[in-house]
Amino acid sequence: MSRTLMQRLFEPTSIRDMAIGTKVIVYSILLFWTAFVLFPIYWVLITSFKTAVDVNSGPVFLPFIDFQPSLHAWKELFVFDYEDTLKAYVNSLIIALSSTAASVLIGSMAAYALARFEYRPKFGVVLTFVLVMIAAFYAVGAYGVDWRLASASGIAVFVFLAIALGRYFKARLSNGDILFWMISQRILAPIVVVVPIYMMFQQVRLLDTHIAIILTYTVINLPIVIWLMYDFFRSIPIDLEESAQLDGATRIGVFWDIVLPLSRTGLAATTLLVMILSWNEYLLALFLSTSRAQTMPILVAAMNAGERGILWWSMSVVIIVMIIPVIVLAIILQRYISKGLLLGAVKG
Amino acid sequence: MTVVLDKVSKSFGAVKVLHDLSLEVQDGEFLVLLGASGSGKSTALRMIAGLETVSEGTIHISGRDVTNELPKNRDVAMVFQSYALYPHKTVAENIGYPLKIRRLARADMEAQVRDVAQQVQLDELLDRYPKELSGGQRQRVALARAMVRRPAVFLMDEPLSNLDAKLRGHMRAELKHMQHELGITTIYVTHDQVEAMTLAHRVALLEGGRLQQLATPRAIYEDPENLFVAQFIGSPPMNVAHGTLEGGTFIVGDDRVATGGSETVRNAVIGLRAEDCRVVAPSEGQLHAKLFANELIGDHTLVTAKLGEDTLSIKASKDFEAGFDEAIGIAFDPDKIYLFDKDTGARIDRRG
Amino acid sequence: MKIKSLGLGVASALAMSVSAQAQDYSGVTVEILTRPGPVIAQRLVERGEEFTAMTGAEIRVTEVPFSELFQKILTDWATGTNSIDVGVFASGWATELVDGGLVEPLDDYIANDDKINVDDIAPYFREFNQKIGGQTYLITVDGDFQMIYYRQDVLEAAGLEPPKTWEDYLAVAKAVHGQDMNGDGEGDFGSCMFKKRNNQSYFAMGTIAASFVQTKGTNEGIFFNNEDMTPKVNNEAWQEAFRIYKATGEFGPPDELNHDIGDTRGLAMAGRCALVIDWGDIGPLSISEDGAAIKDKMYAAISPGSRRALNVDTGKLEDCNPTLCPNAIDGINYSPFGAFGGWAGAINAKSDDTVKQAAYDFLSYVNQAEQSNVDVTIGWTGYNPYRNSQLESTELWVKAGFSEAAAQNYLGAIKDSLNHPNMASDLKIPGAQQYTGVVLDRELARFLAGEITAEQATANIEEAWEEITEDFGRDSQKTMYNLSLGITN
Amino acid sequence: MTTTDDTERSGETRAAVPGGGRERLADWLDRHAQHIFIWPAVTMILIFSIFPLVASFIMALSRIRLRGGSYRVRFVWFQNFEKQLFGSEQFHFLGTFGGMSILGWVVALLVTGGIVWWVLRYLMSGPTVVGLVGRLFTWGLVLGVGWLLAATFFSGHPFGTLGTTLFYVIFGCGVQFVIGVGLAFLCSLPIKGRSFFRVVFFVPLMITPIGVGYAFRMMADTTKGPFSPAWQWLGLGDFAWAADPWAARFFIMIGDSWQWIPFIFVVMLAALESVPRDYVEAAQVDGASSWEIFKDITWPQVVPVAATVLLIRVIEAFKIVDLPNIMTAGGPGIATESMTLHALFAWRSLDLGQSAAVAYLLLFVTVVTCVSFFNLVVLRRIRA
Repeated sequence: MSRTLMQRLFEPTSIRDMAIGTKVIVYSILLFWTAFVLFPIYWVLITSFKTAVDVNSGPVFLPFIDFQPSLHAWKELFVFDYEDTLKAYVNSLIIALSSTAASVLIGSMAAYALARFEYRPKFGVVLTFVLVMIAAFYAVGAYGVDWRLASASGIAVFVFLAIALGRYFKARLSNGDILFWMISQRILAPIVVVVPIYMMFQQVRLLDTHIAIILTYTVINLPIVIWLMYDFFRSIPIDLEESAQLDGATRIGVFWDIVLPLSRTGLAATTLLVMILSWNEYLLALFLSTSRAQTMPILVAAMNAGERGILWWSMSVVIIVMIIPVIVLAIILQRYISKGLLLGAVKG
Repeated sequence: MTVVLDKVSKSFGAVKVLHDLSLEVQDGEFLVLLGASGSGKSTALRMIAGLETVSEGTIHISGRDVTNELPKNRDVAMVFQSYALYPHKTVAENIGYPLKIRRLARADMEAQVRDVAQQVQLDELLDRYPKELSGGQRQRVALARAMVRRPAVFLMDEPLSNLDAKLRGHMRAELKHMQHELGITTIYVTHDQVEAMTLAHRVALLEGGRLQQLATPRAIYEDPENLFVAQFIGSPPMNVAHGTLEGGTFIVGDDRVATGGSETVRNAVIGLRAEDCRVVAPSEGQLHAKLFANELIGDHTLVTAKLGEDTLSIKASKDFEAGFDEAIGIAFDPDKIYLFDKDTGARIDRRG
Repeated sequence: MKIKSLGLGVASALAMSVSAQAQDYSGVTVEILTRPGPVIAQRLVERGEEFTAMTGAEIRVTEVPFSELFQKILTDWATGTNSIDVGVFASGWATELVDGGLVEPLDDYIANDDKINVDDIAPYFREFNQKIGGQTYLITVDGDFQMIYYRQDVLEAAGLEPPKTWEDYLAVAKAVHGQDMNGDGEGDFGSCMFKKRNNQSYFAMGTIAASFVQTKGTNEGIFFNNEDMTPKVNNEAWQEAFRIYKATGEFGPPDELNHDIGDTRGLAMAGRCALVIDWGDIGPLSISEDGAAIKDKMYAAISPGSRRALNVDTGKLEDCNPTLCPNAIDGINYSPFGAFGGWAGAINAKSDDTVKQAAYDFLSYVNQAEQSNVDVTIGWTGYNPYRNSQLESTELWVKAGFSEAAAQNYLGAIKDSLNHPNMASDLKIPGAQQYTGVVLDRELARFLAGEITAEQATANIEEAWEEITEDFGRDSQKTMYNLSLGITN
Repeated sequence: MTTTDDTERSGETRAAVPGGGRERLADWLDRHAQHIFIWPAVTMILIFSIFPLVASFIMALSRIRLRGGSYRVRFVWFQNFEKQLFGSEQFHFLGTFGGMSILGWVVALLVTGGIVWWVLRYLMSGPTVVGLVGRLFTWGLVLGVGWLLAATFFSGHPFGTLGTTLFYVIFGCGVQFVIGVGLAFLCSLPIKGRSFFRVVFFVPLMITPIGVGYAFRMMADTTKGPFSPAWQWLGLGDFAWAADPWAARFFIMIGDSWQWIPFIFVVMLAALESVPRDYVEAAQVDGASSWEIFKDITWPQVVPVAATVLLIRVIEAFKIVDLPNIMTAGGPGIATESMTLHALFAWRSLDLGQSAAVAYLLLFVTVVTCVSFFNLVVLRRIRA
């Protein structure tokens, strides 16, 4: 019985050919999942219209029927507190959009470079660089050497060693190694690097600025962009690019006029994904922003006001308001993504 | 506009794919680089275009050293085998792209695109996208895009090989006519000897990364420099028979053929074009062979005969008839033979 | 929101009256960092607007999640980023900042300030909250210690007395648990106590432990032995406190382990709790719009005491006698816990002088009786009474909405606690967050989850505390601990 | 030809050599395009990823205190790691050890046996040095974790943040993968309302994880959440999921799945739909059953995508922090605390050395797991 059911389920033909029982099963699974997906959203939505009493004295489900919706949370956020809300919203928009643009651009460039140029860095030189960097850190940490001095002399030592020893190194790395290295950066949990990044920005007096968060988000999303775009670029016929070069375009012109337009499906999907990630990021923003650059996720977290309990109603408002830009972007990018969302991207 | 290659070499790592290639292409000349795949002809073309770096040697275009020049500054245009049309641009945008890059005024650009499109009969299709065109139309777009900026040199990389046979013949004629009309120096890569013979002012035949011969189609056919050239050109390929040369007499089996020279070469090869031989009675021929097969082609019969280990093809009259394994004689004019050194491949009898 | 507009109205009215002889700070901006939400922060914003109207100084209040607040301030000041001029945070955190020389001493400012009237501030807050090692570093905006709240109506109906000891507490909770207390037909809870990890459960824990541990007065302290800085935690007193804390869960909401202070207050305000341990906030909250269910029904008392107390030498609990419990009343040792110590403002020592003066003037403005006496009566501000003048008469409170009886009870409980000579002080030494917020909190959570026994928990705490003390340096920690308890020698 | 004059004339204009610095700059850029394209990314990764990584390592070897105006760094070598692995934090990171139960021994021996078999099988199959070194890490990790679970979980003792994190990763990703692929399959069937389902199923991905955490905390509240009447009705009114380690972990998994299944769903749906119909039709003509078609035709074609999407998901799952932080703050006890949360708590108490040490341990586990997965599963699938 179950085997025949399986067979029917996997029948890749029209629904009309499916047995009525199969149809019922398929639709009930899909509808159950729809309910599972939508109910929390519905709950957040109605909570944004509830008062404290409605929330705290047991659950109520239907506006106008078992509770009287109130706009107080919306008013509070958009009328009384609109400055703070607006500030965080604008911050989030600036940060998410700029970092998305930057990482898609820089990441695409790197992915293109890896797909089209050949790199053969010497393993020994790379190793030297890492060792010199560790030594410089040790000097700063253990002996209190000024970091500017340490990094300047570090670079000098590295350049000297690279020139002096370079020709003795034989082993070379390839594009594949570089690609793997870049993509593997995504494995890094932000918690590993966030404290040094914090200290770095603090040293250059950039804490709590947009630029600090934008730079950081750009970097954490670079691996994703490189990962997703690399295959897209490889699939573009190289003739097109050579032809454009002969037509007189520079490499950058080729990239801009030919390569990017031809990968817009991938670009659109990547952009959407990266945008979602940076728009929603919390941990890094928590470390790197204090007041001026505070973003929306921090504002959501701040709705947990401790002594007075979580302001569920205000928090719900913020959650809802936070979805809007993502949806707008998704709609804008929709026509490029169509049904190929994220595919090709991860094709391997 | 001349193109001069001076001892150009190319290595990929330890592998040398082009050895000291020297060429001089005259202004307005149509030069075909002919060779089998892997012969280095495409590499040579891409080096002229600047798509590959030059390992050794220099390249001059119009007297200017462009060895290390960027492709875009070489003033060359290229037509690719795949046509390399930009799928996201219309025909007009494709053709106009080189002009757009040069920041031409929009009005000028449009006018020139229309002119060129007219020349290649594309003026009805300017608003279409490449995917909406037939193969031949795409080919014209690629040509038009190369023509629109009147480059010093046209480079063509097997531009006809993606077309079906009938269209290919038609396009070949058009191409030849157009090149004549425009008078632009053209370097054309192909593996098809018919294309090479029909299109070229001169053919450069490459093999194994080495230039085998550079000459007019007629010369290359009638006066091949070595065994490879002789066998590469012509359909069917030149017949060869292995033997020895003793004081100007070529000995193969029991046959002795006087060659008019006086060389002695232990491993020698005699070459004969199929159309230069005649099938005669065994007693009348200079060479004696066994008939292997005969095929009626239409205007003639192609006779295949066995001479020892070697196989010879001979064009006979369409009325020729004979049985299998019958002994036949092969007669030829002694002036029409070619002699090669089997070990070096060099021509022996070419003394002029 | 209604309460906010009310607040603004009050604020602007007051602004008119005090704007007479203010200094001109045009162009000066004071950056304040504090916790988020209406609590604490919102009132600072409103008072800031008034202050701007008066002096021209711009007051910018930034809010970060509570759990990140201290790190933000410490790193900002310690690393020299100095984007913050004033931190408004728990007074207990200040020691570490003062230790690093990061906080501006305020005695000189106070000496030149004729309006702050520090003598009006209750002694505990004046001496222990605002001062570190005898120097004033902080300006209190909120007085914090924990009390017990009980549903007068529920207890009366059941014929029960408000609990005096923790045994009573459990008995009362048991007796009324499951009754419907807010008339919605559902059973409600005998006791509500926040127990969520990484929130503030260790404060409630301190309140329970204090009455078992500390008997000899505020100077004794409940966390460490002030002779040699050994932890005073691996003993029967703390273990008993652990068990009581867990036992209250039987009469609480089922998922109490996941309730933070906010959840507990939400339940209390919805009228679902008979007994609650909390700061002074519940009183004013009960007269707010959301507190309708408990208005004039939630009474307060000094937090429960104990008939047994710790013998420090043996580590055992012994019955109280006059030697062991010199401060006991009727044989019961009370020790109200100054949990958290209250919100207070500290000024960055590295800020510009003008900014510092403006910052001080602003903190003083918020602290002054004229402002604070209004603020402490409004529940949502999170400000609790800390001035004598706020406790002397019920007039303010009745005006704010209390019934006379409720006001008297509320103020009585506060006075009982505040004037108690055995009030227990919160831990105020460098690393306090690590000692309590991390180690104590974590072991408590594991104990509540049933992973370990009370004995294991206290032993783990002792070990981890010793490690932290070694880390920070035993001698300096001992000095700081003694200073925080007002012992100077 | 009339046009010849035109082209001739404009040809001259075009042939004119454009001079000036601008053109030289463009040429310079073009010649160095190889470097210009890649160096922004390399530089940024070096500064914001590699540099902090090294700094973090130094921190993990130190005690750091913030004092007025500066950091005070004291090197303690591996003390921080020692504390986590053998010292007073052992229960927190690894778990509480006690006597091994019989079940524990069985599991331990099974794991050991499995590894031995794996090692032998690999050694028989012609090993390479790189392959061997890489696998040594994998074997070490599997063996270590296996024994750890045998000594804690299977012996009835609570495990630490390492075990919790691995639970989130292995169990969470597994469930999400199965459901995600299943839903994608259902939506790839030609049924009515497909586009509706695919839009709806995508929505959770757009919601900020922090918001998801709070929303699910609301959902799961047994006194005021939407399901509290159901709880009461089922007689579970006194059941507290937040007090039970496994229930708490389970609830966090539900929230995490709600958010991340859409990701797997979307990618797999695209993959399933891109399988050419010809193959399926050809197989149908050959008389294959539907199940065989899915098993032999469709699935093998989407396996590379499936392996990659699972890898991406695993990488992200190791970083889980928002949900446990918000829903339970790591409680009850330390039952739901992930390693990132562990490190975050240490940072909150300004114990930077410990924080970095935990972060590094997380990095180690993540890298070994992901690289093993990539080399042993993804690459193999892609090559196959």
